[in-house]
Amino acid sequence: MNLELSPAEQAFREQVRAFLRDNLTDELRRGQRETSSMYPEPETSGPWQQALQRQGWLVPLWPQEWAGTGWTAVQRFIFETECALAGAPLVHPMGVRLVGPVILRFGTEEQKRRYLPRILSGEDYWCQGFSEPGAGSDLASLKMRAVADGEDYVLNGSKIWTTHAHHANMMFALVRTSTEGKRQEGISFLLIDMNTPGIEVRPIATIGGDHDVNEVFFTDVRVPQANRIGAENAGWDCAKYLLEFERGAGIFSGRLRSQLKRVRDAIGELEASGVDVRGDGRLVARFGEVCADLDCFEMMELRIMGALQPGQSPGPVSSILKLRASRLKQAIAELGVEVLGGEALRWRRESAGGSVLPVLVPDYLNSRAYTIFGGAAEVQLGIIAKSVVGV
Amino acid sequence: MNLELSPAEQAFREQVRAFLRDNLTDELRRGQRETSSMYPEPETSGPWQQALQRQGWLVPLWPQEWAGTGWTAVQRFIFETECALAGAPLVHPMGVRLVGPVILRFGTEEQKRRYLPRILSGEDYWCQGFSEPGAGSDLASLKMRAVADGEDYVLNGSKIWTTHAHHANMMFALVRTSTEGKRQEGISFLLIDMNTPGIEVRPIATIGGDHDVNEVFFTDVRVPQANRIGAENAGWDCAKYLLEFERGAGIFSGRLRSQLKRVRDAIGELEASGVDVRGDGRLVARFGEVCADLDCFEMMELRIMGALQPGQSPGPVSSILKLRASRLKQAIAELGVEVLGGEALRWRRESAGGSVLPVLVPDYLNSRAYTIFGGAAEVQLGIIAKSVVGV
Amino acid sequence: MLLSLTELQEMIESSVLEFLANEYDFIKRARSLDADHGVAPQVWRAFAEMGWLGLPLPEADGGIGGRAMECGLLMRAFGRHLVVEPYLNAVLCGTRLIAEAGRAEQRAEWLPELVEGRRRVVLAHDERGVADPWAPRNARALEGGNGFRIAGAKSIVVGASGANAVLVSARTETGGVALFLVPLDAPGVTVEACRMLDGARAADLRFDDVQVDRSALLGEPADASGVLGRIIAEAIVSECWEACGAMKAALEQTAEYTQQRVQFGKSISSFQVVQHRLAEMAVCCEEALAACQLAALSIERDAASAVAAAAMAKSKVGRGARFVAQEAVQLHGAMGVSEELPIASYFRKLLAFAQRSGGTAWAGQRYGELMLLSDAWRDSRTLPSLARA
Amino acid sequence: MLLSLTELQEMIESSVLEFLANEYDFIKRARSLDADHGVAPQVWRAFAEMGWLGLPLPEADGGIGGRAMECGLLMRAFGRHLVVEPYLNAVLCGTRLIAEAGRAEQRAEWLPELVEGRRRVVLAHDERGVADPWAPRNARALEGGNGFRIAGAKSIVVGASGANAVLVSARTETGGVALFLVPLDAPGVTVEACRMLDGARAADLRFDDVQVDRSALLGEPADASGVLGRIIAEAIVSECWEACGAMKAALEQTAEYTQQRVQFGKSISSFQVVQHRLAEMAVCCEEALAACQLAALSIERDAASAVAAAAMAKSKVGRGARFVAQEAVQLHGAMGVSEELPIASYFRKLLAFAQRSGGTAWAGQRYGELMLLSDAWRDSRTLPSLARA
Repeated sequence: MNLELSPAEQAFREQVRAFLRDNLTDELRRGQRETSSMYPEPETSGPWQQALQRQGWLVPLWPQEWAGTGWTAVQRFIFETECALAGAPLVHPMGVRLVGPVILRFGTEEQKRRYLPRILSGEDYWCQGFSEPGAGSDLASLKMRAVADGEDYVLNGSKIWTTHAHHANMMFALVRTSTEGKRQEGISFLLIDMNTPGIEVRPIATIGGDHDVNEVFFTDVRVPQANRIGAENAGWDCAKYLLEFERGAGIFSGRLRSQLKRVRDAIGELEASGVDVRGDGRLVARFGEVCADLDCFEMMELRIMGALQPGQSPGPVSSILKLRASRLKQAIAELGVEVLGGEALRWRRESAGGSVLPVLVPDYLNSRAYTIFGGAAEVQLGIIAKSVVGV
Repeated sequence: MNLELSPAEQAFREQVRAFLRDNLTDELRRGQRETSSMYPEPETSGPWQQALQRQGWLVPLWPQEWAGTGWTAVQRFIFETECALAGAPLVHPMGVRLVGPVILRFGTEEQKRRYLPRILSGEDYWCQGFSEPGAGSDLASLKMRAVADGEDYVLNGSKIWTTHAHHANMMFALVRTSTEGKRQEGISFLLIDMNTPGIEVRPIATIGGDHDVNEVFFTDVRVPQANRIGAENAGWDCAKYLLEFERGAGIFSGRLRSQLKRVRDAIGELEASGVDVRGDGRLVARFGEVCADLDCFEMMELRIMGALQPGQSPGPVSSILKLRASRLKQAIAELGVEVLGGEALRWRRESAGGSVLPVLVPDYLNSRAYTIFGGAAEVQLGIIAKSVVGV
Repeated sequence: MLLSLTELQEMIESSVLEFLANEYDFIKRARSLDADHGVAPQVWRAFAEMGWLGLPLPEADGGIGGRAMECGLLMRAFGRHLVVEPYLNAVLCGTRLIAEAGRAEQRAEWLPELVEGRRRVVLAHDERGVADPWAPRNARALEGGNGFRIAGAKSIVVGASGANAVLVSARTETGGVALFLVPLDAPGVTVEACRMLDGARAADLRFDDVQVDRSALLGEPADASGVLGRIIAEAIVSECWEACGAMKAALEQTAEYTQQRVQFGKSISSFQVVQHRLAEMAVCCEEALAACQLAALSIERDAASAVAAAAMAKSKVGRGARFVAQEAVQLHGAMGVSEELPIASYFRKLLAFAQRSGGTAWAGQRYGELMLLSDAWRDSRTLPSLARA
Repeated sequence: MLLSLTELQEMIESSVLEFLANEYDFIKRARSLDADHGVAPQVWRAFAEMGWLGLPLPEADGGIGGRAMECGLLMRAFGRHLVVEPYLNAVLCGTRLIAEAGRAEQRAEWLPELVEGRRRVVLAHDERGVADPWAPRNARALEGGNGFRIAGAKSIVVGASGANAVLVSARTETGGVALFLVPLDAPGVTVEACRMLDGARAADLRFDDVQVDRSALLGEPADASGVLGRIIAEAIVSECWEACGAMKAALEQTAEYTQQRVQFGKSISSFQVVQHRLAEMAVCCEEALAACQLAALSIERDAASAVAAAAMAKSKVGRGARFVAQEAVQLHGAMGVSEELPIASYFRKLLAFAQRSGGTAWAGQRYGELMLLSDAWRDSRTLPSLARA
C-alpha cells in the first residue's frame, strides 16, 4: 500500500489543476461557496457543466463512445478532489449521473440519440420523480398511476421532495403501471416533459429557508409510451441500476473538506472582527476531531472507491461511506454553528463582501436532511448490519 | 412546589444526622469508600445493618408491626440521602429489600415468624437465585427443575450471576415446577438453605477483578415444600411483587453523589502530588456536566419517589430512574478514569493511606454491569417507549 | 416540602395553556410572525389583560407576585406554542429590572404602562464576542455634565425593534456596571433590526456617545451588577423552561407522527430503533423538566447559587434540547426538514435556545468551574444546605 | 498509488496471524499472563525466530526493513490476540532507537542480542503528570566527571521489569533531550514492578542521582528530541493498529455471540437495536482502520506531519475504541462483565489504549491546535501535498 502518485497520475493531476486555473472563475467559486442548499442554482452549475463538457470531462463514468473519459478510479478521485478543493461548483447530477446512465443501459438507440446529447449540453435540466407522500424510504409503495391510453400513458398522482423541479424541463419518474403481483413488479420508468399540460409544481419551504424541493401534481397528464425506458413494469430494474450506479459515482471527501474550509474561514472572519474563537479549547478540540473524522473518511473513500474497476460498484460497503458522509456533513455544519456562537441567532443577514457567516446556519439546518434523503441513516445501518456484519 | 423542609422534616433530618454522628465509624466509612463492587463485603454491611436495626431504622418500608418506621416518602428520601452523603455502607438488600417483602406479602404466619427476625438481625445472609445461563433479561425462560418428591422438592439445574452466594447461608430462588401452559405459570418461589447437600458455588471472576458473583449448581438438592412461598406455580407473582416493591424502594441520588465525591477526592489527591488536573478545561466541563446530570437526577428522584404514598410504587416512570441511575453511575465512573489519565493503566495498586485512586478503575469496569443487570437498558427503553411515550 | 404545584401555579399554567391553545395555534401564530416587530397587537394586549405582563411584579405594582416557578410555568407553555413575542426580554428582564432596581419616579413613570402593555422596555446587554452573560461589558458610560455619555454596541437585542426604550448595561468609570434607560430615538442611537432564527425580532444597537441625563440611570448611582446578575440568571432559567416546553411538544408530535407514518407495511413507531429513540427523547424531556424545577426552586436561596443554578439548567436542558430536536427531525423524515409541519420551527427554536446566553457547552464548563471551586456539590442540591459536621 | 497490500505486507500479516492463531489463543495466552514479567520465554523466542524482533530494522542490522505499515499489520494481529508481551516498547521503541540513534559500538553491542531475543531494552519516557508525549520531561541529566548524573522518575514503564536496560529520556543542561542506556541494576535505580490494566507488566522507575559513563549516552552528544519525537509518533500509530485489531475481534465476537444468544424466543441479533449497534461498531472499525492506514502511509512524509498523524489516529481510533468496547460488553450482557469469555479482556485492553500516550481527548485537542495553526488540513490528506497556486 502506498499513496505516492505515479508519474502518469502526477501529470494528470497537473492537467486538472491547469484546467481549473483556466476555467474556474471567481464568480463560479463564489456561487458554490454561498450555496447553503444541497445543489447550487443553475446559474452556477450550468456554466461549469459547459466548461467541463468543452474539456470532455463531464461524464467520466460514461462509455467512451458517449464522452466518457476512460479514467482509472484513482484518476477520478484526483479529479473530484481537485475540483472540490478548488471550490468548483457541483454539477447538477440528475442528468449526468442519474438518468443518463439509465438511458445508456436500458434506452433504445433512438432514446440515446435524443436525450444524451441534450444531457451533455445542459439543454435539458432534469429532476427526479421518485418519492411520493406515502413512499419515502419504502420506495416500492409508490402509487402514482400511469394508465395506457392509445400511444400514451395518462398520469394521475403526485411526487414530492422533487429537487429543482421548478428549474427542470424534464423529469424521470417511477410510475405504477400495474397493481398486480409484487409491488416492485408494477412500476415503469418514464421520461416526462415538464411542460406537458396538467403538471403543477408547488414549492415546499424547507427548514433552512431555501427553495430546493417541490411537490409536483399530475392531473391527466399524457406522456407518450415511447418515453418509457425499458419494458413496461420493469422500471424497478432501472431504479436499482440507477442507485447502484450512483453508489459507484459519488466522491464526497473533497466536498466535505471544502465545507470545512468555509467553517475555518468563518473563524478567521470572526477573529478579524475581534471575537476570540480559538481561545475556546473545546472548540479547538472539536475542530481537531472533525478534521480527524474527515481525514479518515477521505482515506476510507480512496481505499474503497479508488480500487474499483470501470463499471464496478463498491457494493454494501458504500452504505458505510454514505452514512459517514452524511454525518460528517452534519458534524461540519454543526461546528460552523458552534463557531458562530450567539451570532447564530441572526437569521439570514445578507452576505456582504463575501462573508461566509450568513450561510452557516442555513447550511446546518439543511444538513439535517442528509441522514434522511437518498437512503436514511436507519436504512444504511440495516444494510451494514446485514451485509457487512452479517447478522 | 417548594423544597423547604417543614419543622418536622427539619427535626427528623437533625435526628438522622445525630444518629450518623454517633454510629457511623471511620472504619465503616472506609469500608464503603474502598468498595469498587456493587455491594460492600459483609464485614462492612453487617455492623451497619445492626446499628440501623438497633435504632429501628433498618426496614422503613415494612409494616410497622414488623419494625417498619412509618416514615413519609420525603422522610425516607432525607434518610437515604443523609446516610449516603455521610458515607454509610450500603445495607445488603437481598434480605431486607427483596425477600423480606415477599415473605411479608405471600408468606404464611409461620414463615414470617421464622424468617423475618433472622433477616432483621442479619443472622441470615441471603442471595437471589433468579438468573440462569439461558435466562437473563428474559427471566421467564428459566429452566431449573424442582420436582416434588414426598414433602420435598428435588432441585437440579444451575443459577448464575448470584451475588454474594459465597457469603450467603440462604437463597431465594425461582424454580420451574411445571412445564405446562404459559412459561410464567410453571414457576415457584423457594427458600433454600445454602448448606443443603448438592449445592456447589463456583466463583465467577468479573471484569473489575472482584469476586462478587457466582454460578450455583444444584444436584439432587432436597428442599422442603414448606419452604415454598405462595402456591405452587405461583412464583411469578412473587417475583413481580418483588420487582415492583424494589422499584418503590431505591433512592440512588445520594449514593451517586457519594461516588462523585470519590472522584473529586481523586482530583485532590492527584493535585496534591503535583499533577495539574483542573488545568484541563475539558475535564472541568465534564465535571460540570456530570454534576448537572446528578443534580437533575436527584430532583427527578425526589419528585417521583418523594410523592409516593406508603406502599405505592412509582410505576413505569421508575424505568427512567433506573436507566438514568445506571448511566450516571457509568458517567461518574468514567470521569474517574479520565481524572486518572495515564495512572489508570495501573492495575490495583494496593490502597495506601486511604487513597481512593486504586478503586477508580475497578469501579469503572464494574460500572458497565449497571446497564445490564436488573433490567438491561434496552429493556428499560422498551418500557419507557410503551408506557411513558405510549407508542 | 411540597412536590406538587400550588393552586396559583396550576391556575397560571392552565390559563396560559388554554389561551394559547385557542389563540396561538400553529396557524394563528403566523399573525405574530408577520406582525411589525414580531408582536401581534392583539396578542400583547391579551397578555396584559391576563395579567401576564405583570407576572413577576409584586401586587403593589399591579403584578401577580410570581416567582421563578410561576414564570417558568408560563414560559414552558410559551415554548410549547413557540410564542414569538419578546416576553422574556421585555417583561422578565426589562419590566422586572425597573420594578426591582428603579427609583420611585422611574417605577411610577414606567410600570403602569408596561404592565398595561402600552409600552415596552427590553434589556440591552449582549455584546458581540462576549459569550459569558455575567462577564463585564465593553459598553461604557462616562460621567459628564449633568449625566452620562454612553458608547458601545449591543448585539441581537431581542425585542428592541418596537420597544420604547432599552435598559443598556455599561461599565462606569468606577468599574461597576450601571443600567441606563435610553429611548431608542435618542440622538446617537442606531437601530438595525434583524430577524432571528426562531422568528422573533431583534436589533443591533449602536450607541455613539449618546448623552443621557442623570435621571436615565436606573436606581441609585450604585453598582447594578448584583440585581442584573440575578435577573440574568433567572432569565436563563426561564429560557430553559421555554425550551422544556418546546422539547415536550416536539416529542409528542414526533410520537404521533411515527404512529401515523407507515413504511414497509407498518407504522414506523413499531420499529424498535424508533421506539428506543422516542424513549431517549422522553428521558431528556423528564430530565429537562427536573433541571428547570430544581433551578426555579433553588435559585432564590442565595445570590451565589443563582449563577450556578442557571448554568446547571442551561447545560442540562441545552444538551437534551439538541438531542430531542435532532431526533424529532430525523424521525419526521423529509417532513422534518420542510415547513409542512411545525417540527422545523421547533428545531430552529431549540437551536436558538442552545446558542443563547453563552451556549450549552459554555454553561457546562462554567458549572464545572463553580463546582470545583466550592464544595456546594458535595451536599444534596434539593435539601436545603446545612452546615455539615 | 497502490491501494492493496504488497507481497511483503501480506506475508507478514498472514504469518503473524497464523502463528498467533496456533500459539496464542485465549487459553494459551494465560502462559504469558502468568509468566515472569508477562513474557512467556517460548513466545519471545518464537518472535525472534520469526524475525519480528528485527521487523523495523534495516536488513543490514538483521532486520526485515519494515516501515510503519508493516509494523502496523503486525500490531493489529497482536491486538486481535491481546498479546501481553511488551513488543511495542521493547522492539518498536527500544531496539529501534538504538538502531537509529545509537553509535556504532552501541549498535554492535546491543542489536544482535536484541534481535535474537536474548536481551530486551525498553524506552523509559513517561512521567507522572506529563500527559503530552512530546512535552519536555522533568528527569534531568547533569554532566559531570566522565559522564552524567541522572535524576528523576519514570512512571509505568511497560516491559521494564525483566528488561536488561532502559533508554531513559532526560533533559540536559543545554535544554535538549538526551537518551541514556541505563542497566536496571545500576546503583541508584529503583524498580517497582506493577501489573497493568491489560495484563502487561510495567514498573515505576526512580533514578536517584544515577551515575553513568559518557558511553551511556545514546548516539552523539546532540539533542535526541528529533528521533525520539518521531519514534514516539510511530509508536502511537502502532498502538492504534493494535487497538484496531482488538476492536475488530471484539466486533466479530459480539456479532457471533448475539447470533447464538436467545432471549424472548429469538436470537438477540434479530433485534433491530442490536443490529444497528453492531452496524455502528462495524463503521467504527472501518474508520479506525482507515485512520491507521492513513497515519502509517503519511507519517514518513515529513517530520512535522509525524506528530499530526499520530494525534489524528489516536483521536479517531480512541473514540471508536471506546464505543466498540462499551457496546461489545453491553451486547454480551452479563457475559461481558465476567471473565467467562474474552470480551472483558478486550474491554480492558481498549481502555488501556485510550488512556495511554496522553489519552484520546487530548489527542483530538492537539490535532485541532496543529490544524488551526497550519493550513495543512486544507489540502487532501491522502494525495501528496503540492504547492497550490
